Amino acid sequence: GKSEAPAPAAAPAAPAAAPAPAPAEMPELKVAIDPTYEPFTFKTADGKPTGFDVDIAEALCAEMKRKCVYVEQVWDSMIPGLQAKKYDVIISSMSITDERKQAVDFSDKYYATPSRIVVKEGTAYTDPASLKGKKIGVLKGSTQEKYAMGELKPAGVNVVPYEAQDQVYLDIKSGRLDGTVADQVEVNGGFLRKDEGKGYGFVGPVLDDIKYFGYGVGVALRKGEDDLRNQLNAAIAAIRGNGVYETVAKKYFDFDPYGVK
Amino acid sequence: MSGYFASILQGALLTVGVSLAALAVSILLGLLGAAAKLSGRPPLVGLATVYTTLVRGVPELVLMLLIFYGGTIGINHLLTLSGGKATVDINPFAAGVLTIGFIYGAYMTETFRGAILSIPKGQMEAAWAFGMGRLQTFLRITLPQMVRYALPGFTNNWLVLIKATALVSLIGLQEMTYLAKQASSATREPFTFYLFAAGLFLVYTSVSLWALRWLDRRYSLGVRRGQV
Amino acid sequence: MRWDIIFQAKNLALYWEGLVTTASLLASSLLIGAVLALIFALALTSQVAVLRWVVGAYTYVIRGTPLLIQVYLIYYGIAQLEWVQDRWNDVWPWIYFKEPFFCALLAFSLNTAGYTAEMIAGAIRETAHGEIEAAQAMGMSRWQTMRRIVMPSALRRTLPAYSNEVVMMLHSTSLASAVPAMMDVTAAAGRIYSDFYLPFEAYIFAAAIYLCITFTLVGFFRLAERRFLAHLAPRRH
Amino acid sequence: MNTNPTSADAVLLDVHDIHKRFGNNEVLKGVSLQARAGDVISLIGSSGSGKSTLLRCINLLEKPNQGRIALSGEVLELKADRHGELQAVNAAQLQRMRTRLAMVFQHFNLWAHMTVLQNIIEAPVHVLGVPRDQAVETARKYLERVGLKGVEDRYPAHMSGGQQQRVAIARALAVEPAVMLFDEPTSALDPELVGEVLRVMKLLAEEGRTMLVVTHEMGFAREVSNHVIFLHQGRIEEQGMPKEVLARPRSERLAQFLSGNLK
Amino acid sequence: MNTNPTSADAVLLDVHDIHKRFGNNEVLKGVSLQARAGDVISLIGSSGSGKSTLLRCINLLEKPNQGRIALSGEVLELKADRHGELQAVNAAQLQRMRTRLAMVFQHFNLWAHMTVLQNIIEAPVHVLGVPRDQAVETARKYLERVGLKGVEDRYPAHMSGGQQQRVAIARALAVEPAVMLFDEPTSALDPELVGEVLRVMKLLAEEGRTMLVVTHEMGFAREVSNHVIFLHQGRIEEQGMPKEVLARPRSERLAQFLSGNLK
Ligand SMILES: Nc1ncnc2c1ncn2[C@@H]1O[C@H](COP(=O)(O)OP(=O)(O)OP(=O)(O)O)[C@@H](O)[C@H]1O
Ligand SMILES: Nc1ncnc2c1ncn2[C@@H]1O[C@H](COP(=O)(O)OP(=O)(O)OP(=O)(O)O)[C@@H](O)[C@H]1O
Ligand SMILES: [Mg+2]
Ligand SMILES: [Mg+2]
Repeated sequence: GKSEAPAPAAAPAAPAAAPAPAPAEMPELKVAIDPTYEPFTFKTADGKPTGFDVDIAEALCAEMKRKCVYVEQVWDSMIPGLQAKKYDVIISSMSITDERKQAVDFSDKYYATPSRIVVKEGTAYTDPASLKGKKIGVLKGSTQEKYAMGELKPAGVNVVPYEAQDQVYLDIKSGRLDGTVADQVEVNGGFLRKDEGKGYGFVGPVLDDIKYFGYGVGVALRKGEDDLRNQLNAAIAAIRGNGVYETVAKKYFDFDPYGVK
Repeated sequence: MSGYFASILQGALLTVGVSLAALAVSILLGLLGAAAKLSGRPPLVGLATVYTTLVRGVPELVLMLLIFYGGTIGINHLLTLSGGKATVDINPFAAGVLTIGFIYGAYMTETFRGAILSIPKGQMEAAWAFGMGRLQTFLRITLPQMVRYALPGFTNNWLVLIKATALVSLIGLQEMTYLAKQASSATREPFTFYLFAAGLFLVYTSVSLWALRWLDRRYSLGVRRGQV
Repeated sequence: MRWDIIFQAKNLALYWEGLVTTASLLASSLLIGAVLALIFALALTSQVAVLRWVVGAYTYVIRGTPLLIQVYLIYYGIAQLEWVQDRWNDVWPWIYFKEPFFCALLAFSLNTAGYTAEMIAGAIRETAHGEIEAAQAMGMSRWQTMRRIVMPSALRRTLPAYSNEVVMMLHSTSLASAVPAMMDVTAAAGRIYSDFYLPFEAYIFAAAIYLCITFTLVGFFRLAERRFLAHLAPRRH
Repeated sequence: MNTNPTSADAVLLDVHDIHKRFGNNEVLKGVSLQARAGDVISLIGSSGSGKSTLLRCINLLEKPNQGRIALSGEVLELKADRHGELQAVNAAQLQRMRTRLAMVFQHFNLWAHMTVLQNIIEAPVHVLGVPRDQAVETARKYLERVGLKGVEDRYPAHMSGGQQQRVAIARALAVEPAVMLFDEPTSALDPELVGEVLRVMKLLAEEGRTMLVVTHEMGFAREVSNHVIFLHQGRIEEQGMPKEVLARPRSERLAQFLSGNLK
Repeated sequence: MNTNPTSADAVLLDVHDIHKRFGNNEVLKGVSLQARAGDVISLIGSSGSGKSTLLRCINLLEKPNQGRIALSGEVLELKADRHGELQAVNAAQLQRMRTRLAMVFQHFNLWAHMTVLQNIIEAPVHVLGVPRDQAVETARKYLERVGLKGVEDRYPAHMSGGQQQRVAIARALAVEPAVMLFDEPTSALDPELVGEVLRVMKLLAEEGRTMLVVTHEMGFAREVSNHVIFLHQGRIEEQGMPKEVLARPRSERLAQFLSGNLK
């Protein structure tokens, strides 16, 4: 695993804060994470939550002069837990979509990594129709699935939804699938850089159509807590501006995950 | 890497704790439920029937969400309405134990009811004729004889219950299946940790089966079994 | 609560698809599982020690490990073997292992067979010895005694416990979504949950569907008990 | 009706107008009987005439459809349930009365999970609160009386039919009840044991114990009991002093019933 | 030994030197008996003397530790298992012999999940291959013979003790076996029915059916059987013609056994 603890990420912001506030006085911000999504949220071997989401959360907390307390929560009860006030925010790679906005509020996006199609290297690609007849696995309920169903399936591609992304990789390896549509970061770390991924590569353009991919990933919070949302937005803007975001991003990626716009 | 194994082992302890406590709750509810169903009193029979049908009818996942989160949301809502600012926190361990116990109590009810039906009626009648009360008859005659008939179904329920403790991850408890999932996704090794967890389950169930076999032998004293 | 979203045609269709998957998976795995269970139960109570051990080991592993992991190993685990990969395009029966539905069905059938077999075997062992002796004294063969006296009696006494198993299997079918392209009722609810972030509405609706199925099953079992357990009924004529 | 000199005049057990139906089959059509202390009443009648059912109605193992039961003048309070069957109003009262009415079942109904000794001391220790040591002693005494020794630690399933029946008798004796209800207590016994058991019962009768005995042993009915009741199709067809009733039956049915006797 | 004029001279059932132990308790210590066609043999003896065990050893429901059993001259092949108990070498042979040896159990052992009629036609239809209609007819005939009518569709648990016993007898009669083994077939019956059932058995005897009857009815032993065997502590203490043996017992034990008889 990674050796760096999330603490350093928070460090740069600390000096800028008010002179030495006793840690006890900093009000807590309870943050829910589902640490099963490397490299965004996962746990180190010694059990500490870590990842890009977690480092961002630390940076935001430092900026807002709050103390992050992490609550590990499975995906299935993420929203109920929020509504039951078990925590204040969810910082766990949640994509912002119009449909979801009806149920919870989101901060501005804090990252938007693009998605790509992955198939055998050397596959000629001009448009979705050139994948006709191939079997493509996608993560069930994901933005990539929406895209695949909306664009690839009508073109004659066989789209198969999976419960988890690593299962897609297993089935590519076993030969049941020809490829996948996935988050570029995810597919890099989970597949392309590994042995199984040899001989596979990206085809086609970067995918970021708002119709499918929404507005990027944001912090989710209960409806009506506008104060908190404004603070979060301000904090996101602040860390974008003061270089903390860049430091965190460099730790995990070799590009800027904030995306265009 | 070994850190992940250690944390899964720790989760296993929680699994053992939750499952044993939930087992106690479910046995209690199962006995009450079976007694109610066989009591012949319409209100009790009705209540027990609603309990077993509803609880067995609704998936565990939904019950867990409804009881724990629905409950908390409801209480918090009331608190807000009454002007308070505080929020309550239900203890997740207790909630998990009670919910799983509540769910499996319904299955136990059916198992126990079937077992009680298998006991020759004369055994109970003899007890009543000697002036034993219903409770006393139940504890001294029915229960000891029921054990042997209930064991096969009970064993199944217990083995399923053990694995159902995975549900408590829904309410924020770190049990071993969820920890295995975390570990396998952090290391991106899909099989290693799941198999490890499966192995732990197997160890746990082996110990259980061994204990249950002892019980069976203990409660089969005086029984003549036919040889086909 | 936003029930209007649940009742959009698109989402109802999703639930319908889930219902069909759940029901067909349940029915077929119970059917296959019951047949296997009967055979296994006979093996578990047979006098051939090897049979008892082999089937005993089988039920031990099946009942000792989570169903999810069994599904996972059958679908993903077997597929990782190159030996299988070499054959599953054309060699029978390996071709089936490429199919998600088949793999799920196999896992569920084997699982319920393991649990049910132990239940039936238990009931067989508890058959009143006098009834077995009466059959033997009439000159019935071992197999005849089994088929005519012990099995009918044991299967009847298994009914209440088996209703548990059936309902548990109903809930277990939600694990089918571990293999791709299986959209059962729970998966449909999960999909609507993550699309709209409406956990309670999505899952309560699913619960209502499960409740309906359970009512049907329980009613069916009640009828069966009335018919087949009449000899245990309280004394009333 | 009472010929036993030790008995008082007060009615100990008073059973009045018991009716019992199973579905449409009316098994008891109004049966009444009274027992004074020291009475030994034999209930005879053909198979299916309702003898067991009557005995079971007396301690409410079977719920009668109509009737009244009183023990030592205390009336058991009954009320009809929704099936029209009578139930005890007060469970505690029923239990109290049952402790004074011991029963030997036609099918013995020994508790299968208990050894012989445990079977016998169960009710004394756990219902009557007798100290364990004392209960064990009593148990041994009665086991010896019915001719069993060294079987204390056996389970019922490993004993012969006659042995089981004698354990059942010892179990009923051990609670030292006011009234004993015996349902064919010697059916599985050989003549020698029958004699022995009947002698025990005679002794009990002389001690003033009251007994209601369903029996097919006309010898017993004649020599031990002081009253015989002949049940036929749910009614008392004839009753009276055994010597008279058995020797000179008035009804044709009883005459026919007795003529079947090969002995 | 044979006094029945209809019987042939050939030995039908030949039981030789049966030993049986339960643990250290030697219940049978070498018992031999022979039955010719038409013989009716009464087995008497006190409770626990091993009568039921002997009967059960004959059709191998209990595995004897030693002994030889032959039916119509055909010797049942036996071999010792690892506990030193004898087992049939050939299961088919055992079954074939058992179909010719019907048994009425002391505890009836009716099949609880079957109605009365199903209980009776089970073996004829499924073991002997009698057509169903015919089996039903036979069943009704024998039910009537034992005095039961209109109970075909009842379950055993819903019947009186005497009714159950008669069903068990009808069940055994319905296979029309060569030798019938009765274990106290009249224990739960009233004198009238006892007479009736014994009459049925007498009739069967006259038809040439062979019977081995464990009984406590000395009347039956005297009047119906042509041979009496008195079992005591696992050995045959005395045997012979009933009129002689029962009237003038030579052994002290038998004298004492018979003296218990109140009748
Ligand atoms: N399964 C068993 N295990 C151990 N001991 C047994 C078993 N069956 C019978 N016995 C013992 O063997 C002896 C003979 O029993 P059996 O049933 O043959 O007696 P019986 O002569 O038929 O008596 P009864 O007239 O009371 O029926 C008894 O002492 C009994 O306790
Ligand atoms: N639980 C029951 N359900 C239906 N009918 C029953 C039940 N118990 C008994 N009966 C019927 O009631 C009648 C009387 O039964 P009961 O057992 O009182 O007879 P009994 O006089 O004791 O006969 P026996 O001498 O054969 O024991 C019988 O016709 C019997 O079939
Ligand atoms: Mg009776
Ligand atoms: Mg016997």
